[in-house]
Amino acid sequence: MKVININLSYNSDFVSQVEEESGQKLNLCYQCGKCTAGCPYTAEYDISVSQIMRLTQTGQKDKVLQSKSLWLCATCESCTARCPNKIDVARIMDVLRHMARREGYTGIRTVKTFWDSFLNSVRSNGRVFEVGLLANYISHTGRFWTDIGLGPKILPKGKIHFKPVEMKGKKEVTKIFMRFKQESAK
Amino acid sequence: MKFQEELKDSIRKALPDLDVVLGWCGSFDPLHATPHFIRREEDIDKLEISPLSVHNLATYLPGLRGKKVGIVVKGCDSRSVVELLQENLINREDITIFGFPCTGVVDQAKIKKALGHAGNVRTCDISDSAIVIQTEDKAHSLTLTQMLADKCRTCRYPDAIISDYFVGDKIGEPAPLETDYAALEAFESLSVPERFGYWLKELDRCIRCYACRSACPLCVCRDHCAAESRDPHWLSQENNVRDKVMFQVIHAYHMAGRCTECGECQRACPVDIPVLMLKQKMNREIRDIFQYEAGVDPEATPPLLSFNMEEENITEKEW
Amino acid sequence: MPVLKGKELRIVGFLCNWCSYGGADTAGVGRFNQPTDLRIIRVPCSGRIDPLFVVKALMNGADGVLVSGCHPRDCHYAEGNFYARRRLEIMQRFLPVLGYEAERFEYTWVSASEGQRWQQVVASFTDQIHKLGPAPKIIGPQAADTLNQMAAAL
Amino acid sequence: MNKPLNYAYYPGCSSTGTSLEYDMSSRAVCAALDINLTDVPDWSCCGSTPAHTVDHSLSSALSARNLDQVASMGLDSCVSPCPSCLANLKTAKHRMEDAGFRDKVNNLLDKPADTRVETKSVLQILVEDYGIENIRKKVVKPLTGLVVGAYYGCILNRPAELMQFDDLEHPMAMDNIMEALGATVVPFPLKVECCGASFGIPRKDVVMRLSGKLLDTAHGIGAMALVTACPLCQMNLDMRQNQINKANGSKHTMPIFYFTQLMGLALGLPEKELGIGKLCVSPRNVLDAIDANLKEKAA
Amino acid sequence: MKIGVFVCHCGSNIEATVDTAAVAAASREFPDVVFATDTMYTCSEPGQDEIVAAIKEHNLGGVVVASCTPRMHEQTFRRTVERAGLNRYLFEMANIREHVSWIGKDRESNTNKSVDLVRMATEKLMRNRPLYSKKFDINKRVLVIGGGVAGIQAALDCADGGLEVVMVEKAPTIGGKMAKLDKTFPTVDCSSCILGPRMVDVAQHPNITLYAYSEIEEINGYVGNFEIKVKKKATYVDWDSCTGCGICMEKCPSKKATDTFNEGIGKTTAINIPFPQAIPKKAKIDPDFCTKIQKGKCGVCAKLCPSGCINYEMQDEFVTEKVGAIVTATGFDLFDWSIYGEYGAGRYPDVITSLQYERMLSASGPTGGHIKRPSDGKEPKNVVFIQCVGSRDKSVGRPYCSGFCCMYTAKQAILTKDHLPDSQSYVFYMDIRAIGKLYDEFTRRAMEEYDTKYIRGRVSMIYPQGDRLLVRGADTLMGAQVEVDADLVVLAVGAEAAAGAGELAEKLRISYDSYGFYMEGHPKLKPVETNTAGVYLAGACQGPKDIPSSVGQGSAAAAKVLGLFSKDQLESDPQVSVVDIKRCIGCGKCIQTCPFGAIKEMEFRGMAKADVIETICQGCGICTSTCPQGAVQLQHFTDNQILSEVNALCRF
Repeated sequence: MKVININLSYNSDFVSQVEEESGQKLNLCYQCGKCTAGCPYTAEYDISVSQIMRLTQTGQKDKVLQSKSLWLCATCESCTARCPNKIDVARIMDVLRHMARREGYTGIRTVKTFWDSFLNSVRSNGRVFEVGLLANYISHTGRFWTDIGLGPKILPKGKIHFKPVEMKGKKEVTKIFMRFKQESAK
Repeated sequence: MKFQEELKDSIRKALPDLDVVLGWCGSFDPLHATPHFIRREEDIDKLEISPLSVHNLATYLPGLRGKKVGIVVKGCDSRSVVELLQENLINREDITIFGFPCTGVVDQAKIKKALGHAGNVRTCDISDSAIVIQTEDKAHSLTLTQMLADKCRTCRYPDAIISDYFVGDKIGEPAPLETDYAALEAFESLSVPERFGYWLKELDRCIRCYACRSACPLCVCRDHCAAESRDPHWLSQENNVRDKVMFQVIHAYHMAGRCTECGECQRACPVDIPVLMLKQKMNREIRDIFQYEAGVDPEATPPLLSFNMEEENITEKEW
Repeated sequence: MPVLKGKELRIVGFLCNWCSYGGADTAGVGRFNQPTDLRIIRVPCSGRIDPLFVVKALMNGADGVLVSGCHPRDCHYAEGNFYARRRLEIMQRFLPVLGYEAERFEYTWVSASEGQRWQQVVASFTDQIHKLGPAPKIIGPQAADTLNQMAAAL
Repeated sequence: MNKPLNYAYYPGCSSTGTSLEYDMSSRAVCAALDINLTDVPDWSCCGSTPAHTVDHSLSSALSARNLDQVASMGLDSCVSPCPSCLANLKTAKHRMEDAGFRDKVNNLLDKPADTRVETKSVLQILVEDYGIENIRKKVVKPLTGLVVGAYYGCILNRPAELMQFDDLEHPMAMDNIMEALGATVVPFPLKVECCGASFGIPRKDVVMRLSGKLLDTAHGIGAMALVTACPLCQMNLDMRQNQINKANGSKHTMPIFYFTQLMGLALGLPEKELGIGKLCVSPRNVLDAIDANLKEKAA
Repeated sequence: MKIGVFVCHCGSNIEATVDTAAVAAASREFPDVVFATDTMYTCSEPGQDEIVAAIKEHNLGGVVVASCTPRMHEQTFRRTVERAGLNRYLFEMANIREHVSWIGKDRESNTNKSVDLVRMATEKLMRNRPLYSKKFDINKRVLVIGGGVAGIQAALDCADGGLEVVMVEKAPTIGGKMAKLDKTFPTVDCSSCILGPRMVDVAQHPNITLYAYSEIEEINGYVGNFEIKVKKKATYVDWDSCTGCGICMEKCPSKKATDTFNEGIGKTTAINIPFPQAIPKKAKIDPDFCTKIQKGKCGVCAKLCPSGCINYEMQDEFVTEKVGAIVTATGFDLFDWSIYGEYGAGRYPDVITSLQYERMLSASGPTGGHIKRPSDGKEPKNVVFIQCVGSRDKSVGRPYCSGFCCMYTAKQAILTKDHLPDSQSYVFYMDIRAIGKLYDEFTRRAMEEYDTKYIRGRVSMIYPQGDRLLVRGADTLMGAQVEVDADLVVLAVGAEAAAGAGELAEKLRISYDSYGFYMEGHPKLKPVETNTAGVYLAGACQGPKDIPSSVGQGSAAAAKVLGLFSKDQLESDPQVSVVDIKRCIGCGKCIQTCPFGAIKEMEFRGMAKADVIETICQGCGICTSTCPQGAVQLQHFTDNQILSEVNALCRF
């Protein structure tokens, strides 16, 4: 196991950036573990949420941003709801995910691809077009068989449309994405 | 006035039991009245009630404490009496109050302005609607309502609130000619430096004569006014505007919840400083916070001498 | 010594001995850093504070005045702060007619245990006064500024 | 009811697809209770979870566009059946109270958005604005004999400061409605546990585990069915119930209703209007049992 | 007045951020200042001697010390100047430590500010006048409020010291929380064996008058002469004749009354004696459950009572007691944990509080000392203890540590094993706080010898699974989410201020912190005093405390009272209001606003005037700011003194 030099490895810019973007004070965390205790996704995490908090507090940027846990958080907010120090842990997870994205960490490819496909769908249609979303996802992951088994079950229910619903303002929505891209490029 | 004779009769009836009755009579010219101290039966005839009866005679009461005093009051004057009673500054059993329905008194400053430099006044005839003044060169006809004092234009208490004898028919609650505090509100809309500068400019001409204080029926410190005291030593005796403003603030704060806006302070000012506005400001805030008006109920407790655990209209700053 | 030019404004505090003066002490014991503008006058009770002291301070050149007492119901003398609240509120509302911003004067409640709250109050009040800038002055070195400002306004 | 209830209605993307029956039944129930819903004219996606995982200003921009649409309708409150949409719309409104953030979001939009509109869930307006007792009065076909558990999901009332609705750990809104409809409500201990949310596609295993646990628990407390208020929860529990059974070796056949569907039934609305037939796990047995109980009672 | 100024370095406390020599130099320029110096520790013996020497050498008429807060050393320096022959009020302090050096690091600003504060102090000092105390008689009786272990200790120590004691207890029996405990840590000896005899001592002590089931209605007066109105709540039983035989309780048909003593574990009868060792051992009727009182039928107890002491018509009664000092020992209450929805908020019967568990463990408790699950009466196998429920939790407004939960949890885990050898205890904890003699050894024993499994982490959720409870928590040391199947969950519920603590504080005119715990006079030097003379604190009313600390503070409070009463007369504070009869116009506004009724109207040459009764005046100064004439002035805080401070600070 690697020995960590606490002062040399402390990335203060990272800590202040997380605090600024999340509006949370990391020093409030006293490591009681209640977030981990309540997190439904702990079983899937490589680093538990309380340890993410600890690593963030101690400025261990790389270790945090490369964690798969960031991509498995569903923002169910159990952590936020029950934190004895009223830290919005879910928001910190969100912010860490933003940073991971910006720094080019893929985390879990399927999850990232799914979210991207979802947003692609919104960008081009103004709303989510479920079949389109799935197609986009499959084309990026090659996971053809994902939910193919559900087809026969739901096709007859009239829930599946093969054409997106047309909405007038979809260009407005597309423009939101375009402007966002420009802003982020700055 | 229609009820003047009736009033004289009442005074005549009460006088034997009284040391003095305070009223008004004619003065150096037909345009002015002056306070009149009735001690003997023959003094009664000189009594005159008219829109020239501007003085608030309640101012004399605390000084006459211990004597049996009768006093003729307008509605506004009666509020000063109420306030003095409430504050334990006069004894109700020593005071006999003669009330009448007041239709307003004139503001001599307004008349003076309307006449210009007209020389001596020869005659003055006041009807229900007009004042006709004959000066040395010509006759001036002035509309009465325009010559009324500001306080009369907003008056809600034309009848004496408290009286032992009331002559004439009560007016009840009239519709005021103007809403109160309009002038104050206009002043408040000025900028901060304008407001600050205003007082420096206005009070710069104060001569520290303290007529405002002497005219005030509720200024009861007499020989121990903060203005001239060294213990407590609030003010210097220097001729500086800072202490002049400070005196007016002290006066206004000491009047908070007590002032009935009789306007005697301002009327008495020889250099026309609008000192009443400061008291009006206090009063309006007192009214807004405590729904309290001074001089209407002798049993009431003034708001600054009491409290509620929870104050409904005070919102404290959140930090 | 005058206020430190460009650094400080003159802020006067009137604090009751039992709660707020203690709260300011607690803040000191906790080393809760505060701006240095404020000077504290200790009085036994907020009920002792004649609101005219506030005006006197402003007229003598203070830029801000802060009064602090025990929380309502916690007055060491049972009722002092209740009287104070009414009187100070009236004075705060009165100040604008004189040409002082109402925000130059605040009153609040800080208990002896609330060191942090005291720090917060001092910091935000000092900030509030700095945002307003120096109060108009009648006499003294800044009086010329006041007169110029007035001339410009009138 | 004294004054008419009028709301803008934001259906959310899934209402046109996987949660069609939620949309249908919400509209039908509101119509039956004289609650006027007017569709937000040209609504777009709120951004859902994926948007806020990318950036908060993007997420809020997508939501703000819709709030602005509502404001232009002249209505001051908006309802959505979907908790995810609700959370996004409310979060956008709340965060945009900060001037700096507001500018950032408005930068992304065609024109600055008016975001003063309040958003509530369909569940919230039924409970708070319409009232449980008024619902009780409208019941014509009580759900006698239906033993049901109420599952709220994780974000219906989180975070508490923002959502301002119901108990954080033990919400009762649906429990109370079901009780008013005549059903027997069993306290479901995992009311606010997460079902696996949108991981159904990228990480199915997670959903199998989490939703599987919900089904096991519901079965354990003797529930015949679960009632939900969230399209994602319902989809994970209903549409994927077979997948769950396969993955976990369980044999659940538990119908997963939207609470509006059961309300509709109790109000006497036809099954077709409520999209009962669109449920993947057939509720037939359960519904037949209710009918049988009713008949028995009548006899 | 010749003034001397002493600017203290306080070691480096002040000197580090204030140029004290510069402050002294600046002070020399002030009017009347004839001597100024800076000293290392002004409060030390050489420091004080320097003041005395300077007074003599320079013939000083007054002294200013610029150092710490006057709340710390004003008394000290007043005595110093007195030693040099000055009146103690010819002294002022400038607080340049708490209000300057400790709150800012900018030396220039701090020095400048200190000079201002010294100028202010000298200006005020110039207007100070010698003041002299008056002596007044005192009533050497003491009131003890609260009959828990702290109150009992204070009462017995005072009574043994020869004082008459009045004890007021709001519950029907004294004993407080300790009486409910089964065993005590770290000795695991029986709580009632320790406390019981002390309770009996209270009952039998000739110097102690006990009012149980009574509350403080009103407190008037001041140190030496308090007048207390006590409300004796209606018990519906004449306690003078009740013998505590218990027949009424045996036969009472209404058996569903809330059992407060047993923390709601089980029910009791409408007429009951809280527990067999109760002091006083008297019955009392709970009117909410008494059929006779509620419905007018029954009357069984009245029929059976051998001494005929039942009275269904009884009303609350008020008695007045006069005392000279008050010991407040009102203890604490348990945090209402139902705010924790994630722990079931009271939905699950097998999730109980530590104090309920204590009653269950007690042989005289409702289960006879058997550990049984409230839901089904079965013996639990896995018992899970959760610590810090309502402690160290900002989200529920309880950020403080309750101090004793770690210890009692360890004790309960040990007792669980003693009662049920096959059981297994788990403790979820955040940190173990075992700072006391033999305390850490005790918690170690729970782990090492009793095999209690300590898991470091909070619990996020408890929910039923079958007939057991699933406890889901974290083991942060493992970095994992953990689950425990529990048969019984015991919450180590934190302590909070006793219900009604705030209202009592208002009556006592003492202050309390934001959680309702009473404020001591000084956190280090006056741990049992309050800022109100004659009122002392004992036990957990001042903050959570375990038994030894509570007992220690009870004795300390008693020592303070005995010290206070060692003199026959007390000196009044001369900082009182004085009326200037020339200025007074007799309007009575001061009389109207004085909270203490310390101003009376008197007649002077036929005119009404105000007159201050010196021994009643508390020195608040409300009258001074009320009087428009400035006729009534609070000594030492006169208008002129405060104005001089304003003028010193605000120089245009």
